[in-house]
Amino acid sequence: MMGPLIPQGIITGEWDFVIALLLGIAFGFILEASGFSSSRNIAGVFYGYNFVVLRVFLTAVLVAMIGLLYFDYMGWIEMDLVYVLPTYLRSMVVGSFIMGLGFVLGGFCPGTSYTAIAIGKIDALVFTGGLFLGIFLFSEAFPWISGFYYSDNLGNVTVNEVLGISNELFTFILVVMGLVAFWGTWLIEKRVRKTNKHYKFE
Amino acid sequence: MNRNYLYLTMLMLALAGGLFVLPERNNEQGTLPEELMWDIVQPTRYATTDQVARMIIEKDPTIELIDVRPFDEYTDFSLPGAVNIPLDSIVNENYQDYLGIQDMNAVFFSDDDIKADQAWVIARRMGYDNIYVMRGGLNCWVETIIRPEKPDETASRQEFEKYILRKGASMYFVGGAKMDENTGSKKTNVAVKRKKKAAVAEGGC
Amino acid sequence: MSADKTMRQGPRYINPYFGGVLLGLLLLLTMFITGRGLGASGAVKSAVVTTMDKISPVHAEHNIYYSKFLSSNHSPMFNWLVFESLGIFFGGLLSGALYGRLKKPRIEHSPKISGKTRLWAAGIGGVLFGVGSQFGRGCSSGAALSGTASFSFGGFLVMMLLFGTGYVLAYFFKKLWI
Amino acid sequence: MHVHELNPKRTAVTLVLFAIVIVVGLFTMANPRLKYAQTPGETLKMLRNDAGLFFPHQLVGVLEGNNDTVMLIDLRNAFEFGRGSIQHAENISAVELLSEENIDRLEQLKSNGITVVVFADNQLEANGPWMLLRQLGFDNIMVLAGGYDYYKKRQGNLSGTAENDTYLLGTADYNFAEIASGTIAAGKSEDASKSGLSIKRKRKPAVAEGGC
Repeated sequence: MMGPLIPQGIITGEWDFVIALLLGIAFGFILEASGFSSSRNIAGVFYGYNFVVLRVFLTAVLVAMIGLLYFDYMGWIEMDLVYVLPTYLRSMVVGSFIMGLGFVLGGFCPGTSYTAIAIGKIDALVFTGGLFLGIFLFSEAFPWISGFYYSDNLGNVTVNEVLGISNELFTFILVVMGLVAFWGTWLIEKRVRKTNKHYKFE
Repeated sequence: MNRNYLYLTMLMLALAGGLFVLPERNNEQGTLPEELMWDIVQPTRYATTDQVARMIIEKDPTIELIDVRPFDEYTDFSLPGAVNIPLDSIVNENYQDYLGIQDMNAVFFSDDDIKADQAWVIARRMGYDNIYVMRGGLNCWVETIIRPEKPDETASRQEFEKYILRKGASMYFVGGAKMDENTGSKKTNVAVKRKKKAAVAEGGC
Repeated sequence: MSADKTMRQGPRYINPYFGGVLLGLLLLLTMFITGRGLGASGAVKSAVVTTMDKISPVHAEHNIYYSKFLSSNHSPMFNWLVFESLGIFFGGLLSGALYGRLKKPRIEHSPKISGKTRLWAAGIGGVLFGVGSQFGRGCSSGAALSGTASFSFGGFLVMMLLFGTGYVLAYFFKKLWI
Repeated sequence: MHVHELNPKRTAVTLVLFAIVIVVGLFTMANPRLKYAQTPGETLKMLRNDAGLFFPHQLVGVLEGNNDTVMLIDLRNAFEFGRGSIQHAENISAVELLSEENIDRLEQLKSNGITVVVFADNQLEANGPWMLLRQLGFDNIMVLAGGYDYYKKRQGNLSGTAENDTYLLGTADYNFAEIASGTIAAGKSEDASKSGLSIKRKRKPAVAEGGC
C-alpha cells in the first residue's frame, strides 16, 4: 500500500469527511490534552514561564518530517503527491507579522481556540468571532489587495529548492536545534518560575 | 530530571542521523520494469495517423508532436507544430522540458514507427507519462493522409467515408503555406466533418 | 508520591513531548491518507463565504475572493477542513471531559487585567489572526506546522516569522499575561 | 513539579514504537525484483550500434537444426502462436515475459551462452519487449528483423533475403519535403493523383509495416 491514499483514489470520496472528522477529533484531543486550551499556557512561550507550545509544536514537526522522509525512502508515500504549500514571499512575510501580533494579543491560534471553546472559554469564543471578522474584512478588501496577495509567487517550492540543502540535512539541523531548544528552555523555565508568582505553573 | 529524556534525545538524533546512513536508493530506476512491460503491450500507446491529423486540424491544444528524426531531416520537413528531439539526444538534459509537460499528450513520430517506438520505450522508462507513438510514422502519413488510396469499388461504405475524410485532410496539409487564405474555409469544413465521424476516422495503420 | 498528588490538583496535562510525538504521528498519518496536512483557519473562511453567500449571493459572487471558494453544486461548508475543525472541537470536548477541565463558561485572564480587557485583546487578536492567515495562506497549523513538515519553504518562513514576531512584540503586551 | 519533569515513559514508548516501525520497514523494504542494468543513455548507444538485430537469412541455420546456440521465442499470444509460427520457436507471450520462471529461464539461457531471438508479427511489436530485456541486462537477446510476417512470405527462400534489405525499418519511403510543398500531388484531380500514386509508391512488402 502506498500513500497518500485519497489523492491516489485508494480511499474513495465518500469516506473523505468521516476521515476528516476522525483526524480532527484526534487533533483536538491532542491539543487540549497538551494544554493548548489555555491561552496563558500558550502565551507562556513568549515570556519564558511555559514552553509547552515550543515543545509540542517542534516535536510534532520533527517527528512528522523524519517520518515523511523515511516513508518516502521506503516507498510508502509518493512525495510528489504531498501538497507543498505555495510560497508568496511578501504576502507571507506580512501575514506572519500580523499573525504574530494577533498571537501575542489573543493567545490562541485558530485550532487551539476551537478546543478552548469546547471546554467553555469565553475568550476563545471571542477570538474565533474576531477570526470570522478578520477574514470577512480581508475578503471585502480583497479587490484592493489582490495584487499584493499574489505578488512574489515562488510556486510550491520546498526548503531544499530555496536554500539548496537536502531535506535530510534540513531535518537534521532542525532536530539538533530543537533538542538544544528543549534543554535550553528547560533551564529558562526553571529560572523564570522562581520569580513569577502570578501564574500557577501546572 | 529523568534519564528517559536522555534516551529520547539520543533516539531523536539517531532517527535524524539515520537518514544520512541510508544506502543510496537507485532513483535512476524510473518506471519499474514490470510496469514498463505492461505499458509496452498496451495497444493504446499507438496513435493512428488519422487521429493525429484530426488533432492537428482541430488545433487540439493538448497534443505535442515530437519528431525524433535527425535535425536536418526535421528542418526539411516535419508535421505542423512539431518539435524536434532527435532519438540520439532524448536523454539529453536540454530536451527534458519538452517531455514532462503536464496535461500534454506527446506523440513521437519518425520515418516509420520503429525509431519513434524506441524513443517511446526510453522516455517511458525515464518515467514520462502520456506519451504515444504515431503508428506507421511519416511513411504512413503520406500514404493515408497526404495521398489516400481510393478504396476498391467493392469496399465498404465506411472505407469510402474514411477516404473522403482523408482527402479533406490532404487538402489541408498539402502546400498549406501557399494557400493560407483558401484553406481557411476548407479547414473548418474538415474539422466539423471529422468530429462527427470520430469512430470511423480511427481505423488505419 | 508528592508529584502525583500535585498533578491531581492541577488541570492534569499530558507530557508536552508526548503530545508532540502524538501530534507528529497524527500529522504523518494525515499526510499519508490525504496528501496534505492539518488546518484550522480554513473552516472559518468557509463559514464567512457561506454567510456572505446566504446574506447577499450577488455580492459574494462578484467578490473575486469569495467566488474562488464558491461552487454551484455544494455549499462551501461541505468542505474537508470544516469537518476536520468540527472534529477539533469534539476532540477538545472529549479531552476536556476526560481530564476534568470541562466547566461552565469562563474567561481566563491574568490577574493584572480585567476580564473585559482580556476579551478585547482576544477579539483584536482574532481579527489580526484572521487577516494574517489569509495573507500567509494558512494559520499556525495549516502553514507553520503542516507546511514545515512537508518541507514547504513558505511554511518554514511562516513558522519562523510568526514566533519571531511574537517574541519581539511580547515585551509590549507583558501585562496581558503576567 | 511540572508535568514534563516527570518520567516521560509514554513518550519514550511511543517514540520507540515509531522507531521500530521504521526499522522494521527498512528491513522488510521491498527490493525491486528486476533492476535495470542499462541507463537510458546506454540503451541509446546500443540502438545506435544496431546490435541485437537478427536477420532472416540467419534463420536458415537454425531451422536446419545445425545451430543449437540460438533459441526462438514467439512473443505473440497462444492463439496466434497456435495458428502458426516459426519452426522450433517457443511461445512466451510478452505479458508473461517477466514472470519469475521466465526470468529464471532467460537467466539460465544467458549463462549457457544461448542467443535468444524474440519476434512477433513484425519488428515493431517485438521492439518493446526486446528493448526492455536488453535494459534488464540480457545481452543475449536479439530481435528478428521483419518479424513473423516477413518470414512467412519468404519462408521458401530465406537465404535469398541476405541481399534484400526491405525488412530494415527506420527509413523514409518518400521525399516528405517535396510532397508537402504540393509540387507532386497538389493540383491534380483526385483520380489522377491516386493512380499516379500507386505506381510511384515503392513496392515494399506491406506486411513488414503493419498494414500501412
